[in-house]
Amino acid sequence: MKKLINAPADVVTESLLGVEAAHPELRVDHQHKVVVRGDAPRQGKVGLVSGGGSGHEPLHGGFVGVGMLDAACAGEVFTSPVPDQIVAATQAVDGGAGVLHIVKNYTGDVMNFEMAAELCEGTEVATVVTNDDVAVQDSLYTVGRRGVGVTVLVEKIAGAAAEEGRPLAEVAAVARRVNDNGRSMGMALTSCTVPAAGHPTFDLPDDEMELGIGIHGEPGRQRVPLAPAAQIAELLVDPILDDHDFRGNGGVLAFVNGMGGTPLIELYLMYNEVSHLLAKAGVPVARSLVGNYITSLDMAGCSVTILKLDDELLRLWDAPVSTPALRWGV
Amino acid sequence: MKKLINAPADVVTESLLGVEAAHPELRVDHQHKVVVRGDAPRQGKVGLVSGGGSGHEPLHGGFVGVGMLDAACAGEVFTSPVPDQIVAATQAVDGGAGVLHIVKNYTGDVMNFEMAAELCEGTEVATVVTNDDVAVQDSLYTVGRRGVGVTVLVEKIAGAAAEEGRPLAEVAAVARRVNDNGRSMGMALTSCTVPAAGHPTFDLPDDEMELGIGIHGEPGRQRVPLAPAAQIAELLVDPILDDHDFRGNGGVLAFVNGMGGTPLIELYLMYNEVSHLLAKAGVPVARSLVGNYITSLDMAGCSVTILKLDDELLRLWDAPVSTPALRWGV
Amino acid sequence: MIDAAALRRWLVAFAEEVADNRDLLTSLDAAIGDADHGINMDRGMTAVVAALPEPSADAQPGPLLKTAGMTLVSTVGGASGPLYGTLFLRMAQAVGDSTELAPDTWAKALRAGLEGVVARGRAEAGDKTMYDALAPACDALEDALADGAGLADALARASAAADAGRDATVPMLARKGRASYLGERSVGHQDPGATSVALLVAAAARTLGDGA
Amino acid sequence: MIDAAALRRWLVAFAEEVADNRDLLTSLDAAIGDADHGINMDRGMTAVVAALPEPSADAQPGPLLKTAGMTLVSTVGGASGPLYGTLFLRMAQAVGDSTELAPDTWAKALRAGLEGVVARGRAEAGDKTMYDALAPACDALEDALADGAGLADALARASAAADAGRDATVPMLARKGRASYLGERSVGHQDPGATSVALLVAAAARTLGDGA
Ligand SMILES: Nc1ncnc2c1ncn2[C@@H]1O[C@H](COP(=O)(O)OP(=O)(O)O)[C@@H](O)[C@H]1O
Ligand SMILES: Nc1ncnc2c1ncn2[C@@H]1O[C@H](COP(=O)(O)OP(=O)(O)O)[C@@H](O)[C@H]1O
Ligand SMILES: [Mg+2]
Ligand SMILES: [Mg+2]
Ligand SMILES: [Mg+2]
Ligand SMILES: [Mg+2]
Repeated sequence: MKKLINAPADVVTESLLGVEAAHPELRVDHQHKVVVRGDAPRQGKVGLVSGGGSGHEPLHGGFVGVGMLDAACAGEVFTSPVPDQIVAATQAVDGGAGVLHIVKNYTGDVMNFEMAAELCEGTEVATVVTNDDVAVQDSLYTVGRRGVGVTVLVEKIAGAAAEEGRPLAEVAAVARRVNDNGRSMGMALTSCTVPAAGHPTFDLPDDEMELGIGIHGEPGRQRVPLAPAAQIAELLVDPILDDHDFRGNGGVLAFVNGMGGTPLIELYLMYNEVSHLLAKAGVPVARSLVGNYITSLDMAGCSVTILKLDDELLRLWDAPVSTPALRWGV
Repeated sequence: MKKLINAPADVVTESLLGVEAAHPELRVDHQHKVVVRGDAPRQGKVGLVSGGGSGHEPLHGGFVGVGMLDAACAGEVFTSPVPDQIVAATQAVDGGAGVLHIVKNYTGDVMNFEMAAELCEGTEVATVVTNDDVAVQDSLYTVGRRGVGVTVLVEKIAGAAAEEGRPLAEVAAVARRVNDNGRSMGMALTSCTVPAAGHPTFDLPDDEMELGIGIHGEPGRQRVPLAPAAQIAELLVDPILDDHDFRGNGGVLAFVNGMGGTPLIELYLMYNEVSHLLAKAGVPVARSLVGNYITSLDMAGCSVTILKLDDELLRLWDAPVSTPALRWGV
Repeated sequence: MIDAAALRRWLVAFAEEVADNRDLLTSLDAAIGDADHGINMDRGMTAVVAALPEPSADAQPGPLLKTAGMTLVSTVGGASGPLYGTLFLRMAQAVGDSTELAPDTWAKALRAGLEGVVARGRAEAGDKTMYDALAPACDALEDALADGAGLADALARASAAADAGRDATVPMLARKGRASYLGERSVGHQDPGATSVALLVAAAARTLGDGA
Repeated sequence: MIDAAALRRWLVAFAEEVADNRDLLTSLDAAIGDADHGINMDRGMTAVVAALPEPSADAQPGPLLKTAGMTLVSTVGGASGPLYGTLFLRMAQAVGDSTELAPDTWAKALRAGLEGVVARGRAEAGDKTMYDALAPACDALEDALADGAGLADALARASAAADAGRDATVPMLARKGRASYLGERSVGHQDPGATSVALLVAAAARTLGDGA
């Protein structure tokens, strides 16, 4: 394993020390591994709390700031945070208007946030669970789809709604609308290496790739032969377009996300392919996002997220945001 | 080779198509592989042109926009642009106040920009060559140090000076002051793979790392045993502090840069180590930057750049900037 | 009768089993999950052992199980944290403030733990989860005690049932937890949580049997 | 005498040599540079061949060499683009509008090319660059012609000198170009630019020799 780390067990703690040192506008509660907006709690504003396993940076800590999250809980690598952390985060950002928990749909995340919400007496908590991954077949008998790329967009857009001073129910409704109108699909060229494990999670021959992966180094739905970018784009975009009707006047937000080990030159090349496919499908692109935003440690690969916009979602997306990883308008 | 690409020969062209599609506020001259600010040329403003081999993204194309570059020329991967490209970029941004060429000190880059400047009749061209890499011993008989991390800071700070409407000589002087007060040092955990080559540039055993690398997959000055982050930070920071006196009232800008394949969680962990070392050396940090800004394709590793600030440099650093990769205050 | 000291031995033995099988549990999770089950359980059980009060005459089973459950909830995270945590918290509730547990009290407590796991995770038989090892263990334990078996014998049968349940997860198609995302690809792999449950029951058989 | 058709054959032969040795040149550059010299030169010479006018009776050496130089400058980039480009542009200047070149005109043109390389890159003998193959080739060519050797023989000696110069770069410590960043680590590797220059001179020996 080759990583810029000290002891594998200290990776999350030490990385949070770096976040604190680099971002004086944020507070870090090291005991609970929670990153908090420096000015939290904001009286009368709905607080936004998210969190999950570490290893997805900048998600979630990099999205704490004006116009986005109020706090983010960092679990161990790929392991959801524990209820104590979530309770601490919730209390730190409760400005009297309630707190929204944004939770990716993984059994562990859902259960830990659930237990935390039960423990947050005196704070009104609403929960939105993201589940945008079309790689997973949804069914009554399973836990359903994973929450992946759309989570970034939910955090941004719900964050803007909260910043406008809207009440908890409305902020939660906006968040759900984003989740309902967003779909994602990802692929991996290589496995990632969990620091505590010390070796790649899976072996992937040089001429194969994993299709339909999540963000925890899980193998995907299918192992298929390595393909050129144009074909990979089709394998990602087609199931997304099949799953939801994205046509409409508002256009879409097209998001090409890197898994952590894939450089920007490739992500822009992928974005070119994705934009062609959307054009061919008659889906106009109103906004775009290209970069490493929800990652899987050092995995090479990418995911595509498409979000159907309406006037309100577009306005909230464009609203000012100032976080370490997403910043504009302010 | 596992990359999100089509034909290796088309990587740069297709990635620029993606940049164009994702950033309607920029123009792309595909014939010359030049990314230009949408509103260029700005009458009366000094134009800033940079460029170099591709594979360092977001450098340089990702830094085109308000408050930073007016145009960036993309060469083939790791190969400096040719004079035609540089001439086209220079002409596209010449608003009558002259154009500053920001050139990293590599023989190829310097010679191609030199030939281009000779060809730019009718445009006043000034050139600033960055050479901040302390890994390279400077001497009268050699080509001197490489330009690496400080280039990002020169582009930002000189860009802000140009945006203020200052004349070419002043903008060039500011750029030189940044270069003179900045020092960098980098290391690699893995080699990168040039698309046209198809295999890693060098082999690096699992228990070794390269120290004193540049940004083109060149081997470093030394191959040393793999070390924990704390020790790597010392190996990078010590030679920087030995090379320049960074103490002073203005503090420094501390920049931990990823080489492309190293995720943010590790870069923040490195930043923590770097900030400790600076504190120990009595060097106060006024600003920081952590992320993948000047990369070497998919190489895992990082570099550290320290820039000594004064009131003016600090003000120009804080000034609004709006580019794909660096954005604040606007 | 099972007292607090015996329960403590059980948890310590389980912690040792988990530590010894850390890599196995993690690599099982690598195949169909996210390669952290061994790491998670080891972190949690190490914390549990550290949190357990030194053996003392007045120690009680309930508080001891509650400490274990709370510690797991607070240190493990992921799916196994709330699930194992709930298992022990519900056992603690079930034993109340008894100072010694008769075999059938212990069996009832384990059943309550299982019900807690179901309440939290909504797993059903055949979903390829820890349920598939824990439910057969509860059943076998109760059946054995009902048959008049001694505790040692009953626990041995429970452990054998947990092992069989664990093995039976191999051909299952996962419908809960991370493995469910793999669909058909989850078939042919042993569930990590069922594997750690088998260790838990085996540890009980080794440490609680002589309390009969 | 060397006419435009012969020069064209030379450039085509060089392009072939470069294509055949693309991987060698790139891997030499991987050791002490950035692994692109073969790729760069192949891209450039492919463009040069595409840009050369079809052989015709009225083709002139000067414009042909100028096209080659301009094309290299416009397509190669890196260090070798301006350097090889300048080499051919200076050769073009040196031959002016002659329609056929006597051996010593050609030798003078090559010398002018070498001076252009030096003017652009400021390399000196022993810096471990293409200079270290090109300068000995120029010297050997001039000496041979001064000795009264025929063109074929003189070019063969120039080619041998270029090869020897190329080999002599192995023990050198680089002081120019990317290899200089390696300091001591550059010792023990053959310079890629000197290697491509040896191919250039060898191609000349194969294609221009019969023009004597
Ligand atoms: N809904 C559920 N009910 C019961 N057990 C579950 C459920 N979901 C997951 N599990 C168990 O949890 C195990 C995985 O635990 P672990 O790897 O520690 O957590 P995570 O999946 O969050 O990484 C699975 O092997 C499975 O036995
Ligand atoms: N200043 C110089 N003068 C002469 N030749 C040089 C100089 N710098 C570099 N070279 C030659 O250029 C070669 C490298 O070319 P190439 O790899 O194509 O360019 P780059 O170094 O820009 O990647 C070196 O092997 C060396 O022979
Ligand atoms: Mg996990
Ligand atoms: Mg190069
Ligand atoms: Mg797991
Ligand atoms: Mg090179």
